[in-house]
Amino acid sequence: MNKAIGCAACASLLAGFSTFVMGADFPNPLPPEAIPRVETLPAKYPTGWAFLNYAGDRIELRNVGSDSREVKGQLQAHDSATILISDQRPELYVADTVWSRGTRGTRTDFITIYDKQTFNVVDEIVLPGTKRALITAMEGLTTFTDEQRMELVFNFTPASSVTVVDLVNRKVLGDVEIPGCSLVYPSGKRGFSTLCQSGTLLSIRLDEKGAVAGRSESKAFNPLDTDPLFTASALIGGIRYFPSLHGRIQPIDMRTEDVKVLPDWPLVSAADASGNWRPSGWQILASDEQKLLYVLMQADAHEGTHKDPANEVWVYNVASKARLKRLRLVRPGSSISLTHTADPLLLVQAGERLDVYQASDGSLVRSLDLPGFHTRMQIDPAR
Amino acid sequence: MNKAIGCAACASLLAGFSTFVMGADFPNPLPPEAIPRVETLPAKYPTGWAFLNYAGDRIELRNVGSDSREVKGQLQAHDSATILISDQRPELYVADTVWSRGTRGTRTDFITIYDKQTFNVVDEIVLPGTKRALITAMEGLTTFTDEQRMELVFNFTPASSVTVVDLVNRKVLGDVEIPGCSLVYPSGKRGFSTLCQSGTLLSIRLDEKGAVAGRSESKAFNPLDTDPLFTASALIGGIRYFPSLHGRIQPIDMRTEDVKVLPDWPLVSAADASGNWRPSGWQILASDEQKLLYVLMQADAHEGTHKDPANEVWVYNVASKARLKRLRLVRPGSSISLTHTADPLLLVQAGERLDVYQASDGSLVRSLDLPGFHTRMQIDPAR
Amino acid sequence: MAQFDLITEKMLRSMAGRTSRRSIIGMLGSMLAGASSLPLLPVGHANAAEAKSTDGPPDPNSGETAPQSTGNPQDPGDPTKCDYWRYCAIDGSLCACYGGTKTSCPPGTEMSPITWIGTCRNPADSRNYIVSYNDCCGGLPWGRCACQNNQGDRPVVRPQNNNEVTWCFGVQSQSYTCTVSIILGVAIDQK
Amino acid sequence: MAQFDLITEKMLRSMAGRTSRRSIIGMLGSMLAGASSLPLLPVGHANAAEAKSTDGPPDPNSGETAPQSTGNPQDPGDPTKCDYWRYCAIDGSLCACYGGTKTSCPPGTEMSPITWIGTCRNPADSRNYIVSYNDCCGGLPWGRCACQNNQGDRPVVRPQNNNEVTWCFGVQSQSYTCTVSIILGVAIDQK
Repeated sequence: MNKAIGCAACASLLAGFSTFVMGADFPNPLPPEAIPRVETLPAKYPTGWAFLNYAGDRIELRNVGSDSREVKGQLQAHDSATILISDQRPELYVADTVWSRGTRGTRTDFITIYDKQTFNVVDEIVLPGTKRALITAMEGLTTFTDEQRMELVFNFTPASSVTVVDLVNRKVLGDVEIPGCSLVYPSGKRGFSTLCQSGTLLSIRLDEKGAVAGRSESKAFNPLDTDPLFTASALIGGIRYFPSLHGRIQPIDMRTEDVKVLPDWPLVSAADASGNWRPSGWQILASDEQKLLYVLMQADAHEGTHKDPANEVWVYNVASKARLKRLRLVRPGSSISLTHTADPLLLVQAGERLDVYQASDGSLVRSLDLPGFHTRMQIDPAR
Repeated sequence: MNKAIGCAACASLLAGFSTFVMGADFPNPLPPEAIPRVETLPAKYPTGWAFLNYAGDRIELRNVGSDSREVKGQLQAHDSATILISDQRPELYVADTVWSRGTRGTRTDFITIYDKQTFNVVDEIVLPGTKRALITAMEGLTTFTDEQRMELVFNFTPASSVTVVDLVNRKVLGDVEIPGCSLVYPSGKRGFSTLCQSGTLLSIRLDEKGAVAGRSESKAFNPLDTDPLFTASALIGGIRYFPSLHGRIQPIDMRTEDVKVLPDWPLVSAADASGNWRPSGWQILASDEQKLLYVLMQADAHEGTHKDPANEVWVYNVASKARLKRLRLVRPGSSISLTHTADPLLLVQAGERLDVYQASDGSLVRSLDLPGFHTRMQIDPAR
Repeated sequence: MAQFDLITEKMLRSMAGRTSRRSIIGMLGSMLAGASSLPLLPVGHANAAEAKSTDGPPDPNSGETAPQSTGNPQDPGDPTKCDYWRYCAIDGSLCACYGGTKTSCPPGTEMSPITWIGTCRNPADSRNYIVSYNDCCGGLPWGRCACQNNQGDRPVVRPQNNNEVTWCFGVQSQSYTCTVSIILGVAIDQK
Repeated sequence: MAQFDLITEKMLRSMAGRTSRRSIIGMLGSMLAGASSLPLLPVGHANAAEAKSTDGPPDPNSGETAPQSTGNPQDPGDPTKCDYWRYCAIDGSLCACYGGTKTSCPPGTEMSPITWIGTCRNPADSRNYIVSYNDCCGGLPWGRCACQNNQGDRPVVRPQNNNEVTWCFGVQSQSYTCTVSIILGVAIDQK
């Protein structure tokens, strides 16, 4: 009580003093502010923006191309959620799974369709059978095909199948069984290829109704026992490049239905063999508009280190199969990507940091915080 | 490939060597282990266990009474969830709110009934009207009454009401409107009292069907403009003690329907007035079996510090209204509680730590980590 | 409470309806007159001066979000920091860290028209401003830029002055995302 | 894969059914024979020796969970630490930190009967053990004791050797909580 009176006293003193100050510096008070407003985003995102998928738990749109380093927006995600970004329609597609009581109750698998500018929910497509693969968010769980008219969702129960979704009419078209095979990569005009446990690649052609129109299987080329391919890949001129655990690179031409497995070649030259360099990390490689291939490489690699953060990024010309550059990272990185520009930025998730380098010379431009991040990241720069 | 062969080689070498070692130290390998098992808990929890409610986002049962410092189990929580622990039935009651799509979609308010030993969901009571108060988990949002046969849930929309739930027959009995009043404290045999904006206390008596059987309102005693009561309280011999922002303690006798507001008294003596000591924190006070009152106290308090962590715990004999002890904390604490034993432990949430003191002499016994904790905690020691 | 809520609600509804701000401040004034819970003391921890400058590029390896500024010397401080003066009573996350601004919600969320009120002292012009703390709802909360300032906060018995309540009413989802701070006017007794 | 899953599933179902372990190990042996993806090298980072002792009371102010022990010298290490030898291929959270143990699920969760398999070297007896990593499902995950060990992990093209898959099948909720490690036997080529 006494205290309250004391305050009133000093308050009036202050009031007297502050009246003088006000008069001097700012004769008018700040005006009342605008009515409630919600931010919106540009129809075409700047190339310096990127979606960061926090292991399927959370998706963040972040300005990595400016020192403002702003968060532009966020999309909720719950379990192994993956995002597809359309450049045909002003939409985003997040495949996700929830339960009616948090981590228990009725399970629902669904694709949320977001408006790219407002992040409002435009629509939702429920996926039947509660069979969507719950695997740490990564490449191959979902993909576009048929020029983004269709989304393909990989299912694992542990039986394997693929759900075909019509994104234009927003409905599920059907399922394709792919026993013994995993993940989906777009191939041909309308279809996909999948990596099989027999070491082969199975390619499925779809008709406009999403039904199987053709099916072809490659010879075995993926030595799962000795040197399996990672499931991460980079696309250069329609050719998809998969690194192997021990350091081969395996090109596969997926431009037409007639998918061709091309000759593999080594990432590590005989000269470097002694360093035991191998690809390692999560989103392990990337490509740019100059058709260069960037691969996270780890020295002194051995059994069990294939998902560890890597110290360097090696840059290749896939035409000449020559390594052009070695970029040393300021801190070991697990996931990399490149912005879609002539002079791209190299984005490297390194622990609780997203380090941004100039891809041309490997200089660190800036480093963003990833508070509370302790799992795996999938990076999707804006197109 | 070469590497692989190399490995095979050293492997066989090792095999030869290790056979010898095995023979020497451990002639027999470890046996195959038990079939899948899920832990269960004792029917009566040790007094050294406590439920930690992480602001209604997560509830953890933790062994704070032993240096093993183990997590015993966890209950999921989503939004402002509160827990009631029955000692009449082997059940726990968590009032919570979820949405059908994470943070959007259809809202459901519900009480989950858990088995105390298995943590399995026994049943669920859905609360109608999606009106449960979404306020940082704290005392007064839910309470037992009628010897734990009923749970009362405070609703805020922002109109105030209380939902009466029959926990024995697991059904909602009805609502009681309490316009202008907030929170629920059990009073009488079957009923509750609530703090009103007019500065009064409204007390409601319920019949066995949960309908209003009587209603009485106190004179105004809670000076909201000058020195309002905190909403946290401690119960000693049926009398509930509420501290005020400026340091009064207000006892209220809630043992019978005839609720009595008793004379208040100061926590801070004239001698200490210069220190500007005030109660501050979140779960700001506690009581023990010896009928002692423990209050978090903060020096140099002023407007806006009433929820800051406090440096000391002051201990009072409420009969003599005398301060018996000042306990200095190793780090400022926000929430306190006491284990229910003759020689109780004082539990103090201090940032990302739960510090455990001997209440008798204020010595630090142990300090537990609260990883990722950055909000407010409600502590419920086992009974 | 019913009465206070009516005022608060009506006020903000009418504000959303672009009616005269004067009348709103007037209403508030009378409301505030009755509620001396509004501090007239300077906000000690809201010393926004240091947190201001954006001169020079930040350390490329800092990992920090670059300092932001309002660009208005009469509104000093960094809207992404807890010590920005008008956040003197925010207990929650700052929308400016989630894709919103000091006064606007992040994309994909909805701003609640019903809210609670605080008073903060602007260190630049030494005026006390009435600030409306509006919650943005239905988005993704996860503790970035979490602030616990309690200037003028009061126990929930007076909910319109309490910052623990999720102020997501009259919106599709009542799930809390973050909080903005909107200047409604100058505290009446300072005009 | 279909074939492998059949074996894995049948094996663990039958294990759950208390049938002869021998037959299980036998089955595994033949399965493992075909899968040389199982490393026979010592697990470098699973040097559990240091992490062992529980002698003396921990620092009262440490904030650490006190070191735990299996109590068996032939099974050295702390089941609440990532470097416990039998966790050599765990990518996930340790159930021993959530109210479970190295081999049991926390209260209120359900153990998936379908799982994936790794091989870890026990530094005490220098044997390679076949370990079944079973996920506990339907509880509350939040990153306590998160480990990323990948000894013997292989790309998801061979799912039964992949630790990124949520192995919550044949249970009520497929939501991941944590992982336990159950010894099935000694790698066949070491008997």
